[in-house]
Amino acid sequence: MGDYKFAKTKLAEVIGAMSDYQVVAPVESGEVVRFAVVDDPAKVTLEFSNTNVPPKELMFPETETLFRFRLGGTDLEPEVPDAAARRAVFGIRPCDAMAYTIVEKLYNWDFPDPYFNNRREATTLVGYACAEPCANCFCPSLGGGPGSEKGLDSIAFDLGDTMYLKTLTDKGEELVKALGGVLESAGEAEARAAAKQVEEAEGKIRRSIDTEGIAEHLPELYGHPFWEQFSDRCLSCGICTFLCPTCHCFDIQDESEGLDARRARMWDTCMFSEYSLHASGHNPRPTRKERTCNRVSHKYSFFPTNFDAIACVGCGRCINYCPVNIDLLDILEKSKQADAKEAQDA
Amino acid sequence: MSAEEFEPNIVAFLCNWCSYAGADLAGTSRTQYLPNVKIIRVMCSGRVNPLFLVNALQQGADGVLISGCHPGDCHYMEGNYYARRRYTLMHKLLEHVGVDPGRVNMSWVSASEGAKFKDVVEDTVTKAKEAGPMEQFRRRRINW
Amino acid sequence: MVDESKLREKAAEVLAREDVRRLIGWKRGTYGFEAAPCVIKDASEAEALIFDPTCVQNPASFITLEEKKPVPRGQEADTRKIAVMVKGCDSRAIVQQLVEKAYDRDHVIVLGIPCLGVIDRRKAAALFGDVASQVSAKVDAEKVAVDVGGDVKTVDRKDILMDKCLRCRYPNPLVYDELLADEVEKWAGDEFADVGEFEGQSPEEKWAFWEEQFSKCIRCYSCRNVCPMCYCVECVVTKLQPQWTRRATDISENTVYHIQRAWHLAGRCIECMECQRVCPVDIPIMTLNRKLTRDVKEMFEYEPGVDVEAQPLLASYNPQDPEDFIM
Amino acid sequence: MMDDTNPYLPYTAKILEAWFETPGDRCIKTFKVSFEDEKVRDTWSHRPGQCAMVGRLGTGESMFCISSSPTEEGYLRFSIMRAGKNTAALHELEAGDTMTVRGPLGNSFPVEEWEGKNIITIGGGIGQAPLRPVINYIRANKDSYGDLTVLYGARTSEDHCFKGEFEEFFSEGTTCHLSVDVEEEKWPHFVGFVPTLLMEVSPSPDNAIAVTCGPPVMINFVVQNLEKLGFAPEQIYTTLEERMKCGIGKCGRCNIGNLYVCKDGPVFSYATLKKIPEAFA
Repeated sequence: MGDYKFAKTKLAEVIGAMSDYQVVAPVESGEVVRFAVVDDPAKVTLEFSNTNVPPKELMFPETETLFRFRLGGTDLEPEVPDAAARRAVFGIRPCDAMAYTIVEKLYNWDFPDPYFNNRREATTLVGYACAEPCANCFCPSLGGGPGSEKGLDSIAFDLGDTMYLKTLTDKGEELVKALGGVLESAGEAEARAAAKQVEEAEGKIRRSIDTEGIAEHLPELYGHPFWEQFSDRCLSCGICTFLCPTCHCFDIQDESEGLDARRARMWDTCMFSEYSLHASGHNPRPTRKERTCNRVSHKYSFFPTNFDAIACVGCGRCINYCPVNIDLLDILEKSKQADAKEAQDA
Repeated sequence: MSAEEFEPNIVAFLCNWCSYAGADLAGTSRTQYLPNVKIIRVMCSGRVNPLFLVNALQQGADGVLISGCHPGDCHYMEGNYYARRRYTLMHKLLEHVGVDPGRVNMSWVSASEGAKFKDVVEDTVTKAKEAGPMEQFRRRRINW
Repeated sequence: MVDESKLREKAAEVLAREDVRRLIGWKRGTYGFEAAPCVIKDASEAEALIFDPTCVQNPASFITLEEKKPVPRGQEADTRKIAVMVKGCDSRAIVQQLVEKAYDRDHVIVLGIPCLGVIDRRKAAALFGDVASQVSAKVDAEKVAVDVGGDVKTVDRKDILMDKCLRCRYPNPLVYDELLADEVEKWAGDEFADVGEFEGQSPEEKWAFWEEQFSKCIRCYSCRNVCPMCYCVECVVTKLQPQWTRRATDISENTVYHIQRAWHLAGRCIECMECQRVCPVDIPIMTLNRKLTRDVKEMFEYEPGVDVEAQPLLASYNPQDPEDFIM
Repeated sequence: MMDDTNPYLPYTAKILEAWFETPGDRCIKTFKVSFEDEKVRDTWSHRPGQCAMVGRLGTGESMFCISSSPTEEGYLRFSIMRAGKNTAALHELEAGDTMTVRGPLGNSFPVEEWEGKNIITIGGGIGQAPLRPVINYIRANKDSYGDLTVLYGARTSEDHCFKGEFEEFFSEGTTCHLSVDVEEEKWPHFVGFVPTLLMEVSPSPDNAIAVTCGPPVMINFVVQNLEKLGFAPEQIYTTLEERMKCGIGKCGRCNIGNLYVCKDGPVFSYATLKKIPEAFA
């Protein structure tokens, strides 16, 4: 596809030129950078390693209405997003974009989910390659990388003074066309510089995991005492899962205002004890041990068994933000040393 | 809506033994108090959970009034003392979040103080009018 | 500073006792400025224990976090003690838990560690960037020495220690069975200047601030769960019958969640600042707690977590309590 | 059958009849419902063991097994125990009211595979609800199956679901063993827990299939006892429940291992569950 570039100083102008689209980009608000609909192109920032809250919320919002109704009535008014609407996401990191390619498998088995699918359909993703990976990035171990193109429609590279933009799909090319003449065409030099930057960035990644055999081994470790060295300090909070770009669990609740009501879904997490609690009081995952085991096993075993893809992109958020240093890679390494026989004894 | 037209919604939690009887007395002695107030009778001001108050503000109240027996007169001996501590603090907390201090009010109204009840309601309404409609964290069907 | 080898020795000795089930302390984290709270069950694991200024977490939180499965018929409940290492601020949590009768005093063995301050990860990131290798540190009354992979840098205390440490009034544990080092001298007082400053704003300014902050909240409840004083079995924010707070994340529900959280800590917050530290979206949660702490102190001359014999603030009263707010 | 474009939209169903099966705090109420939309009513089909999300608009939805057999035409039945918020709201409903139904969901009992075999059902408490469609399906297709043996127990005789139907079984000659957990006056049948009743009856594993459902503890012991009687894991079926929100394998909470109870279940053979350690947690 095409190669383009623009001067970094013209970022606001480029964003402004996307007026045919609803533009979503990283914006600073209350000292944190988060993806938001851009009302003022000047507010868009590229000064972030990655956002605290992943852009999974762009396809799967924290809270979203499924349908509306009147209390006492039976008519349902579905609130399905328009697949034909045009939305451009600028500045998404490759790991977060790759996450969409993983969770969309789940959103499409047996019953396609129109909410996720339509949002995805409506969206053109402009990636933003990483030049400076964080301390806990390990994307190459999971098939991604600082310049990974998976799930993206185009990808931008910060080459110092210029931004180099490479389109990858028709959708990406369409967005460039809609920009009019704001972009210049780029050539070999930029492509080479970008490739070099990606290679250097990959070299800076300090953590990794060999995923070989983990999917088969983890289910054998249910109940194994080794989980306790992590679960004993787990707070049962939702940080690791809410901030995970591939965690997709949700709760559904009905809310009303007067007689107007809606059924909505909102992020939920397997780390809360209420998550699997039956109305009878029985809880199949009664302690943090079972819940920790379930979270890790779901990502690295159950999901790959069902979908042939690990539900992790190596963004490192769960490690970075865990308040008690429960380190996913540490768990996985220790799991390799754990003997399945001891799980049966326990 | 201009300030003159704005008629605030006041939710009043009145204790069964004093303030509710006080409001009743105002009624039977034909002392008219402002109709902005919606009364919820509770057994004691000490029974009022601070969540009642926050929830009222969330669901459309522009001001809240909690009223109980005078100190020393509580039917349950000490319920109003607990309530006093609680709401003195809650008032401070809400103020810190940016809720206008005039929205949270507390008073002691005995069964014989029908006229005082009228004044208390008037004060509460005036303060809520000054504060204007409660918009801050009211449930507004955001993203519905 | 506490001698780590002595700390490990003591831990091993306590764990070897028959009436002790587990010990809560800290070990080195897997990267950067991280320490990890750890629960160890065997004296042989005591070797991993550390104490240095990276040990920010409050081990008292983990006493009540443990979920107990029902005891199978015919078996007896394990009633052995829990040993817990605490800094000065952490010990206040234990005092307050005892005040509230969360457990009996002889349920815990408290190993106290006088502390000169712990590192604020956010301040450290501003100074050192994103550090992958494990960091250790030493602190004294003047400076903090940070060891990043053998490269030792000295930093001014105020540039790297948590704000709570800069105004710490209780560097020495208030409750303990054994003190693992000599008591340190108190270096600061607390004038609540930050609270006063915030109060100086108009309601509109205050709300504008909180609206932006609360909008960020993703309701992961880590501030609630990490809090040593939030140990209710069923929390009112997750209760469904009746449902006070909805699960939806919007400014209304988020605000009410934060008001509730702060309110439930009125007269109970022991200022360990864990809630603010753990927040993944950097909400300055302590601003609310500090306001209440200051007001409780001024209005009721009450300070939570300092006196085991005290009555819980809101479960007691004084007929002479201030009532200038009452009409 | 589900709405093709949006699997989250439920259908409205009118309650034809509703009655209490059992008394008490955790009472069970049975609803006989029919869809309001004629098209749905005409095209609806389900298999024994399948489930549906049943709820009330404004309260929510929960997963319940369809307790009527496909051979019972013109209506669906749900037997619901009052336990939480949603079930309490459903219990308020009476004939003429409407509820929402979204389904059919999940897999079903492989009744065709079982043709020619003796079927033993072992139920406890509300666990009889998912077994009822199997029993009625087999009764309606008597010729294709061997002997049907029904074992059912509850805490007391009052706590028995579908009381009247057992009388029918006795009169039509279907082997039926009932039990109560604790001794009571004038109880002509077995006294003891269901797993004990099973050993007492001790059905032969030859050419047989055992289907069980009940509280998790009961299922555990029943399966152990079936194995003692010589049943192979492939001959034992059970139907599970977990907390569910979406019912279509997305919301995540109902997994046991890599299997989702809502879509890969609720019916599992013991041969499958045996391989998943958390299945009986």
